[in-house]
Amino acid sequence: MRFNIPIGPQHPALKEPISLRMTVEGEVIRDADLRLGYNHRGLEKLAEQKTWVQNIYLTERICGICSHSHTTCYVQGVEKLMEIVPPKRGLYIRTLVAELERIHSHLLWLGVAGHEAGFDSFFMYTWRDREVVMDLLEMISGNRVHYAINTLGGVRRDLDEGQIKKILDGLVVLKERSVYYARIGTTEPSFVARLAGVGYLSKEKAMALCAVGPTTRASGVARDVRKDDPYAAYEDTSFEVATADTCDVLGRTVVRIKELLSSYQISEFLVRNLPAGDIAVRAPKRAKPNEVLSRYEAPRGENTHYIKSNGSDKPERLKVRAPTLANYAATIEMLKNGFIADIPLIFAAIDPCVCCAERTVELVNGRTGEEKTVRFAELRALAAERHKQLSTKRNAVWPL
Amino acid sequence: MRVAAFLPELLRHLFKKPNTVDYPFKKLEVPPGFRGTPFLRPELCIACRACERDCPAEAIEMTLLDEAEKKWKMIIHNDRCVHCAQCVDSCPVSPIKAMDIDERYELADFDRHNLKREWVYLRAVLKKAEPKPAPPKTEPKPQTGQV
Amino acid sequence: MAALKTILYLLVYPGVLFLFVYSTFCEWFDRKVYARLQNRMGPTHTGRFGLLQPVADFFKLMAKEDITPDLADRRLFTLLPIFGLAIVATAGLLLPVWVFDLSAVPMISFSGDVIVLLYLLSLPTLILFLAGWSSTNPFSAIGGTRVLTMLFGYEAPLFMTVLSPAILANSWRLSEIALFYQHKPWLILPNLLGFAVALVCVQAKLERTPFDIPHAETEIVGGTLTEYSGKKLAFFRLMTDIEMVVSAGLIAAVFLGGFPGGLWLGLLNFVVKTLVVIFILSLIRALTSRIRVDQVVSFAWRYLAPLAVLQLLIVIFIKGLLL
Amino acid sequence: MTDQELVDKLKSLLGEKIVEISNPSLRRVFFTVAPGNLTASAAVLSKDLGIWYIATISGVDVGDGYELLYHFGPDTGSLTMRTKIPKENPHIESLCPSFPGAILYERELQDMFGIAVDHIPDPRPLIVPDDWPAGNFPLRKDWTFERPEEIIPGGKK
Repeated sequence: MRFNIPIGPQHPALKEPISLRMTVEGEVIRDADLRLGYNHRGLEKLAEQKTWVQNIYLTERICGICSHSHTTCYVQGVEKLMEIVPPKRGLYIRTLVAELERIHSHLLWLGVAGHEAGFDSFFMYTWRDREVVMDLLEMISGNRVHYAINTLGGVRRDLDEGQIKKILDGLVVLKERSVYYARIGTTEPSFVARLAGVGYLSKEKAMALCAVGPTTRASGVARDVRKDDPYAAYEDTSFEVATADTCDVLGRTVVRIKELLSSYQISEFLVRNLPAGDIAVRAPKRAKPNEVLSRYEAPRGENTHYIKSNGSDKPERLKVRAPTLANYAATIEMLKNGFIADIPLIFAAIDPCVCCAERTVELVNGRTGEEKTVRFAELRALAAERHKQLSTKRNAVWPL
Repeated sequence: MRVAAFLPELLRHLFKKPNTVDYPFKKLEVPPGFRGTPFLRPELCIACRACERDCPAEAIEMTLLDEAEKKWKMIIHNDRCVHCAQCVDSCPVSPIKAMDIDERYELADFDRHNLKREWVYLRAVLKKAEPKPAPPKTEPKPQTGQV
Repeated sequence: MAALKTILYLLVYPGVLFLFVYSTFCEWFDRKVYARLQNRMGPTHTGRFGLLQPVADFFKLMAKEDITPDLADRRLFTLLPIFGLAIVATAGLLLPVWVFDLSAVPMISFSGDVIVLLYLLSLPTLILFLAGWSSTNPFSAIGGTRVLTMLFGYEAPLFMTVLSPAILANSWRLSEIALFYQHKPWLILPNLLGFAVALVCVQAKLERTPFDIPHAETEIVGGTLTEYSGKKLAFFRLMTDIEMVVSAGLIAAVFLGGFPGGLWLGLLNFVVKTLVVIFILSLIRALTSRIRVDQVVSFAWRYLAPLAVLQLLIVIFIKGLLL
Repeated sequence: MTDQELVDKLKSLLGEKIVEISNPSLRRVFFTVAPGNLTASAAVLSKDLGIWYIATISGVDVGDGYELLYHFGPDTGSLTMRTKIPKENPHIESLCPSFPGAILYERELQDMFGIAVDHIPDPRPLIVPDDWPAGNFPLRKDWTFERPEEIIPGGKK
């Protein structure tokens, strides 16, 4: 018996709205379809009406988890357009925040994977220890999520001795805990049974569908922008590109844990070898007409910004390609012939980052199976109508 | 593969103090330099409008009330503010910034109108020769708390 | 007088009221232990130590809007939670804690009540399946089929392990089984393997991690209970809580030597032993991740069923040689 | 492979298909082809140069036409293929035969610029809702929007 089940736009496994339509046969998925746009905020259009400085904070709000990656990608592109070179200390701090962000994002992912697999204790413990790196980031930048440490020409805040000591102490704790979680995550039988062999994506398919980040690296493709196209301070650091060849969710977990460990190594190097000097140079208000392609290895994969300037204080065009979009085609491929129970894990394994803004909902008429898209105002009218028909009238008036 | 690999860690924490904070009843301390709520030191503001121009959320609104007196009004819309502190960076007054940010983070309110903060003031004039009058050490209260 | 006593027996102690109070307490205990194992606080604010939180949840749900899907069979949809609650409450009456006198109340304690209790504990599973199926929601339908699929996995091992102490005690009556082990406590030891298997099976019956597959919220939203809200959901939650108490009581009665000691001491025994069982169940819940439904069936038939058979063999061996 | 080698190789493989080629900074190569040569050039990139990764497709409204930039990712950095199509009846051939992963970006291009992609395997809208009014393509420069006045709910003014 075949039937359709909708995963999303609102579903407990999804933290952000996206619609996956699954055609299932018993417990097995036969076909999957994807629908985006539930959170389209018209950001690329909006960027054309904001100044270079304002756009830093706009790009920061593309995503909450990888807020630093989008600003860095944007800022280093604009710095090239404006022909300014940030000082070395600024670049080091920028890279340090980037690596700490990668640590927090991967720890978050570990917890989410545990939660999607119903392993809530793992989730609670990884997130408890993630607070260590969140506190470090808050101490460095003044905020937990939107660090806003980047500015055109460098960074906005400097590190002092006390902070450096705290970062080093925090890294020791995090490293020890990550090693422990790596052991738990790869030895607890019920958890491994959920990860191993699930969401198979062969190397050929991963390459054909242009997947990025840990998704491709778990399929054995050693591709990392930090290594291939070093930006910021990565030229000075040395690290291994983490790969796995199991091509499944377990491989993606292993890749992320390896990246965590290499991130601790990179952060420690950066903090210990922090060069002296300024943290930023002054940026001009305008940029000459030019174009630039900026790349950045976000925790979820390659992040690409194409920026075109026209000589004014606003960009002519800002094209943003977030890594999650690139992984969607591969996700559809991985979902096919999997189990319903594996949907959240496979979908979570690309570490999706969809971001939220509700615009429309789909209503399926139960009797006819007919679907229609309803705007929020219509939905409220429908709700009000139903409310009137209720036998027991409520007296309370909703304040909105 | 080890059955019950997590057991020692779980049992170890059974009688330990919980790591979570009983939030609305107990509060965590924020680190120094935390970006909370922006405020204005009206006696220092030279009305250059740099903060208004650079604010990404258009949360700062400045209007000239009286041309002759150089009387200005600034409204900070805290319901739009994204707490990026770009206004502090843009403010050219130094060493004490006219536009600054404090560490308050509990801004929730039932009415968005209560989140506006408003200052009516005369534009400060920068004096180059003599050193600045010692700015008040205490946090200046908003001049008009109510709207 | 006898009628009044019966009504008191059914409604107050050990009937609905006591079961309500004790099962909400057990839910609080389960939640608190689960939270403390995870280094969290758990319920804190409603009542002292948050003791009243499950009660508050129950009454909150009772006050919520109650929606029946257009396409669902309205009568079945409404009756199922009430049936479920009635069934587990009836099962609760059969526990040997309130029946300390073997000769009294023959309608509550009789030869073969362990079978009836097991049967009554199987019915909530069917109720959940029907609830999922009658909701006409794809998530509920999948949840319903998962309930049944799992039933085929854990039910046979559970029956075998619970019946093996009965075979050793040579009785099908719960209070007699308990009495037998009270007289010969060392005979509890050969049943330890069965105790472990029964704990895992009860965990599956109660649909708790690693077997919370029928209502795995990250996969199929609320599973069987997706469409339930308001009073009906409150009844289902209460049903699950009472089911947990009764299952824990059954395990304690069969494997841990019952609840000797008359009215008060017996009650104390009951509370302590069920809480021990519930603590172990919470520990299993915190220790594992949810597995897939096909893994449940293969796990049950590859490990649980052979172990249950082994337990039966041990019991028969001991009975033949020693007794 | 250095940038110069990549440029030389492109020149020898594509010949006069290349209208213009530049190497503005380290690991960034931009080259321009005519819209008619697009698929042929992409096939060369994927077959002869072994490039499998397409990062994205950027569309730019440049006034007298649409500029399309196909950002490829060879192992050595970034390679961008540029083409320009007129504003009247804009359409372009799909790159999916050579780069199956390009489909998401081509669908995005259709939604945002109204550029018809010929022979695309799945032409349904990806980002805009199904009832999006026809003929509205947000990233064209002539598409403007009115920001509605912000109404703050609440009692006081």
